[in-house]
Amino acid sequence: MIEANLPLLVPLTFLILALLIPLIGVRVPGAAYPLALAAVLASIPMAGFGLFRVIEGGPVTYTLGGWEAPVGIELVLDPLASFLTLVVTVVSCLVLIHARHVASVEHPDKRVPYYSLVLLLLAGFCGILSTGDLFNLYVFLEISSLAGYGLVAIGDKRSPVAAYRYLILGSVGTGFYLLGIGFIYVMSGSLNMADLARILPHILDQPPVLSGLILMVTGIGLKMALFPLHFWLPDAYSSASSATSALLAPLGTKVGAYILIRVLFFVFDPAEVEQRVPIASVIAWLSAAGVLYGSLMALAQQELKRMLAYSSVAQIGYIGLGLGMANPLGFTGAVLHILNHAFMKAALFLVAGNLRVKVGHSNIADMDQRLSRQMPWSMAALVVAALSMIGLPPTAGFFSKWYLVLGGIQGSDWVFVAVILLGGLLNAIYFFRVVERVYLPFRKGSSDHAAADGVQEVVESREVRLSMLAPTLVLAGGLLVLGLASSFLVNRVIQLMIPPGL
Amino acid sequence: MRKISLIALVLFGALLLYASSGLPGHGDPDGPSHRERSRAGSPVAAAHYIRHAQGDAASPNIVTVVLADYRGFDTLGETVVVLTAGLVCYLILRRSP
Amino acid sequence: MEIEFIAGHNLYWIISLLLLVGLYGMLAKRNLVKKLVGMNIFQTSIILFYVAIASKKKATVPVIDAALGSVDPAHYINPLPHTLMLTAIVVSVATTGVGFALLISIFRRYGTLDEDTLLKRMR
Amino acid sequence: MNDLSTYPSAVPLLAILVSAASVPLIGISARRPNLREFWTLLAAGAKFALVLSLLPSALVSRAAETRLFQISPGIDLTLRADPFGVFFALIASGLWILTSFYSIGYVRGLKEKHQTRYFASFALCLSATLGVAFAANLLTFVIFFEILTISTYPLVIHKQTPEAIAAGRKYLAFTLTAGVVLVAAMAATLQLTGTLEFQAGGLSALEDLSPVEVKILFGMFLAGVGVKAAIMPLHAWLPAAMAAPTPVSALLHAVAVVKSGVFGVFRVVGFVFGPETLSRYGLNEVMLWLAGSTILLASCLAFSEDNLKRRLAYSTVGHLSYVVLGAALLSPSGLIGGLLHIANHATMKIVLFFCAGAIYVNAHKEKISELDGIGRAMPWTMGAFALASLGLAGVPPVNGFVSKWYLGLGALEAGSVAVLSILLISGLLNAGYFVPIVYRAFFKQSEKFRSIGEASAWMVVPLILAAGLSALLGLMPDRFFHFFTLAQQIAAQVLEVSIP
Amino acid sequence: MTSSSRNPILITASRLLAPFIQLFALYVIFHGHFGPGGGFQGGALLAASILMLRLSVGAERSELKFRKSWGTPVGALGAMIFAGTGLLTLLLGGRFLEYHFLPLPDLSRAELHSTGILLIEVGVSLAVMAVLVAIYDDIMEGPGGD
Repeated sequence: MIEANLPLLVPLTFLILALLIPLIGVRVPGAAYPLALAAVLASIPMAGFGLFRVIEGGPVTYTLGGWEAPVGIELVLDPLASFLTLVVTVVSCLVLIHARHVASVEHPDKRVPYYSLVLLLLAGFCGILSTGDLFNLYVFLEISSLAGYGLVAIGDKRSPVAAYRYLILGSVGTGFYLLGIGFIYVMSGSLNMADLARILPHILDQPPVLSGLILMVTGIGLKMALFPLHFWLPDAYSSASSATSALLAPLGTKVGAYILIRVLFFVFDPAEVEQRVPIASVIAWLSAAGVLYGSLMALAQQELKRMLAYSSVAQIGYIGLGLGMANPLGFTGAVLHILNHAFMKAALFLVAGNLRVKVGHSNIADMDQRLSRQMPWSMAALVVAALSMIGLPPTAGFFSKWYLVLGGIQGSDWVFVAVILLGGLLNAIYFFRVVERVYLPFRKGSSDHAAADGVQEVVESREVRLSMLAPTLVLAGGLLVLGLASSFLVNRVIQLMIPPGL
Repeated sequence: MRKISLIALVLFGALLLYASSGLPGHGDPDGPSHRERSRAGSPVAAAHYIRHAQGDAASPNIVTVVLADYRGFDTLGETVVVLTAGLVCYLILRRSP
Repeated sequence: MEIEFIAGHNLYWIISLLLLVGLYGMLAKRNLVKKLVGMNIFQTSIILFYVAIASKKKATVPVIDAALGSVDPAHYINPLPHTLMLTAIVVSVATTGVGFALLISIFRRYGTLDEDTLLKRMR
Repeated sequence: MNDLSTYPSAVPLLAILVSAASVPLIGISARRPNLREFWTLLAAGAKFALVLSLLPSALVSRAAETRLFQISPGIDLTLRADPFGVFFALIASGLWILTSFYSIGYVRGLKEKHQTRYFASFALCLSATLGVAFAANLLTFVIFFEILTISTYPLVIHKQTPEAIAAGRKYLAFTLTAGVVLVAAMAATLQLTGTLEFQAGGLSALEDLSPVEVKILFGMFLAGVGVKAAIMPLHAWLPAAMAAPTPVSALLHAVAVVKSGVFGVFRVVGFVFGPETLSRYGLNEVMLWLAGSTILLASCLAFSEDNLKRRLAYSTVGHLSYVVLGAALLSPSGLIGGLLHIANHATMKIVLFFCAGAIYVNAHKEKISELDGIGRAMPWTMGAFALASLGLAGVPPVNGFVSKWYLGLGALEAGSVAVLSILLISGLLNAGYFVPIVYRAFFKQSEKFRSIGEASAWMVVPLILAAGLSALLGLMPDRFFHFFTLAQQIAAQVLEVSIP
Repeated sequence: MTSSSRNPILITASRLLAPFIQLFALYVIFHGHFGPGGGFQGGALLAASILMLRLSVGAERSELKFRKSWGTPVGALGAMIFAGTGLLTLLLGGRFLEYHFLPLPDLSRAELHSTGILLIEVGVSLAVMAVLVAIYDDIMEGPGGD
């Protein structure tokens, strides 16, 4: 039974449990969190098994209601989808373990809708990942978007405004996507991705098809915060509650990137499209600008979560850059960076959450040396994740950038190579700024400080509880493991994802 | 910001005009989405629905059959969207009991 | 341009105009409610577009009618876009609902729905 | 003798891991300094023993190889103890033992803070250094190179004074940028040639490249490794990094980090590009001029420094370029001279830094102008200082003479009178900036240091041992560690000729 | 809605009208098989009838018909009926939403599909009704919460 319904399992698990939470939660609000945790815990082995099966036996398709595509809706679990499903489930599991305390501190009376929405968000993500139908993808996109707007809206005082802006721009994005599907549907008569991949080469020269593609890519670009369509992101991520931003920042934009890959590389043939409209090049150049812009803006931020949000813009730029290069190595780098960035950003946002819970703020200017003694493990995780963001070996970040650089050289795009490397240096500046704050004495008057520091002052530990610390450390440690395992991943998994058109 | 919006609007409008130049005429019964077979030879869903809906689900209303049967999963998603909206309003607005 | 082309496409142009109006409202209006209205116009015009592409000359609504004899796709308009739009309408309603919920929450906190004033008060 | 055969062995990996494994041990025994220092010493001893066990096979051109998992398609994380690697590993791990003893005396003498962090970072640095030494391909090399960069940072900023923090920033700015350039160069090499494996005599696939490509690649590589090798104008971080505690300067800024840089230069020259390619495009000329001008300029700058450690730092900059010069000569004796200078400069400079540290711990003096008469108070220390500084100036019988001699021979082999004259002038300059210190210490009278004596035995003994090593290596260059034989072998491999 | 605005005509009219609207809503739901209509439309009508009561007779008394706290659970229940139908077919050996695996004897394949459609339309209408009412209730709730 599990075998036969493999592509459906993960989204359905999330969906069913998301529906159960309000049903049971109306009597027993305390059940919300265990149910949510049960959902992610159950989904990890399913996703892992799915990935295993797909790697061993090739893509698995599932026709809903038994109606063969293109008549019915089809779910397709291919290496890319199953891999990202596993990433989503693992990261969300860790974040959710961490979230229990954060959520009970930040909004204790909203557990039922909160966890239900979290599961709906994940159901949306996993549905997007496994569907093989453009319109079905839109439906799941809307589920995840709506849940995302809601989750962003509970945070600090500004969060409803950020969520509203997110909603308006998100609706523009999904609207564009829907309109794009419309154009393509008129000309092809199909919504199924595999079917469209066969039809589109015949009709690629038609203006509506090309416009449809442009509209879809623009819409997806808005959802994944591709520069210059990123402006909703910094506010949304920085003012949302810590538990939410740790969930949305690593996963939300990545799923957007997945849609971009799906549409641009699997539904359309990138080489054929490029001859007519230089979409991939435009994405690559915009992403390159985004890398620099995001990094520079991150440099100017005074608040950790905001800095991380801008850094997300830059990191999405890396992913877009790899995709825009439209060659296998760049693609490999982009997919690997999706994985790595999910881990890095999750770890960093968890650290920011730890800080907010224990210190009450995450302003960079107010951090000082005591933090490294009070929260040694959280800060160690911060350092590892920062090293990975910068792209230093042996952390995971080095390897995705390595493939991106290789991709840039393969395509002789020297500008992109320079941008990738320069972005890494900018990352180094803004992360070492934080690391310095945390580990070194505050600069002002530090000479006498150093003298007074001769006696080791006893600082009481303020490290977070184990349920919050463990996920942080697992994510940070995962960065080292992923770095060492990157080649294995590339050979055994990512190699299988490379779209035929590249 | 306003200038950028205007530029975006102009670009969007131009794109729509460009697209509409290639669309089949309104109500053109020969549009690709109305045919029986697509350019690649696969069956086109719409014609299949019209032909088989009543036989498949004993219901003359093709839209209902498509909605609830052929593309029932979409509809499940749509119901969940509604529920999501309800939960979001609960999350944002409802005071603690 | 031929008359036939204009006659066959004027509907698309009207829809395009509506789309532009909606998008303008969403991007350029300073009042948050008007943005939401813009969003509704935008989404409704997408729905209009889908409904427009479903139409077929000399065809009727997609409810099988025995009076029309054997089932021939030429007799009925395309049911698929209609189905899709049922979903899209619901999505639009849901988004609007969430939007209003957010607006209420914003208004409770800041006492205004004008973007400029809001930005001032947020500082 | 030229062909390198390999055999699988875990020893290179173990040699790297032994100090990394000591890091957590050091960490958990933070509250028990004696146990913590025991771990350090144990790791240092074990490491040196492991490296030493690799020497016999390296001497007959049999390299132990650890092939780990793949890190990028077609590229394994491979460690290979080829003669060059063993050569460098011996120096680094051998001197780590001395430095460990010395460090214990130093940090305890100054009651430094963060001693645990200090020893842990130190151990990590040594792991990375051996990784650099044993790396069998560029990617492995770069990975360890970057780990070295990062693990050195806590040591540079150890004192946490504003100067130290500024120095740390400068250090990171230079080395991270260099790392980025190196990654780009490496990626380009992989794309253009399809391999990153080090190959004595250079990668053969480079011949297919256009001259422009080769030149740009070489420029990027040189910039990438040149920062750590402190080739001017990329040297500015090194004097700044003297804000670190003295043992750090001694080992890292005289041995591990900077020598990794010149090691990298040698790897790039001999094992990536190869003498043939370099001389075909005249690239070694560029290196010659860069190195030559660095030698002269650094010596001049050393004159103007009153701070002892900074003067030593500029001296280091100059001497590193001797090595680069040796590599750039591309003649047998030049290469041997350059290689020997890696070892010889390491032993001598470590003595000098040890002395500077001993002076700082005991007399709290950093400026040369304040050292009048200190020789009377600390005769052993300043005696060793005198010996090492004479060696650096190239006076026989200290080992500096041997390497300079070979460098001179190499210059003659390459037919470059200019290089020879640079060597001579810089020898004089070296003498010029070291002799006054010795003179002040022993012959100027001052009452300042009446109350102090020698530093603790923890510091003086390693110092004298290192000085003795320098002298012995000068008299018998091939004794103990067969540095000379190794250098000969390496030169033969690189130049693909047999050297008698 | 303040109680002062209550008008007996409004209250009576709406209370009279509400059952008819609900009846019509049921008609719309079940007529979805044969003509325009279906779960969404019917659900919206059901919600309209309840909201009309909310507006006219006030929240307290209209809560007798539909409690505020029911909103999301009933919405989830509706969606659960839908998903449960699919799950049932899945557990009985078919695929998700493959209605002819429904455990009803004596029905032809097409009739089973027809039944399945009916089931999920009921689920959809419940969900839509409950959620629309819940959204209204949440929006109408007085200031507070923060």
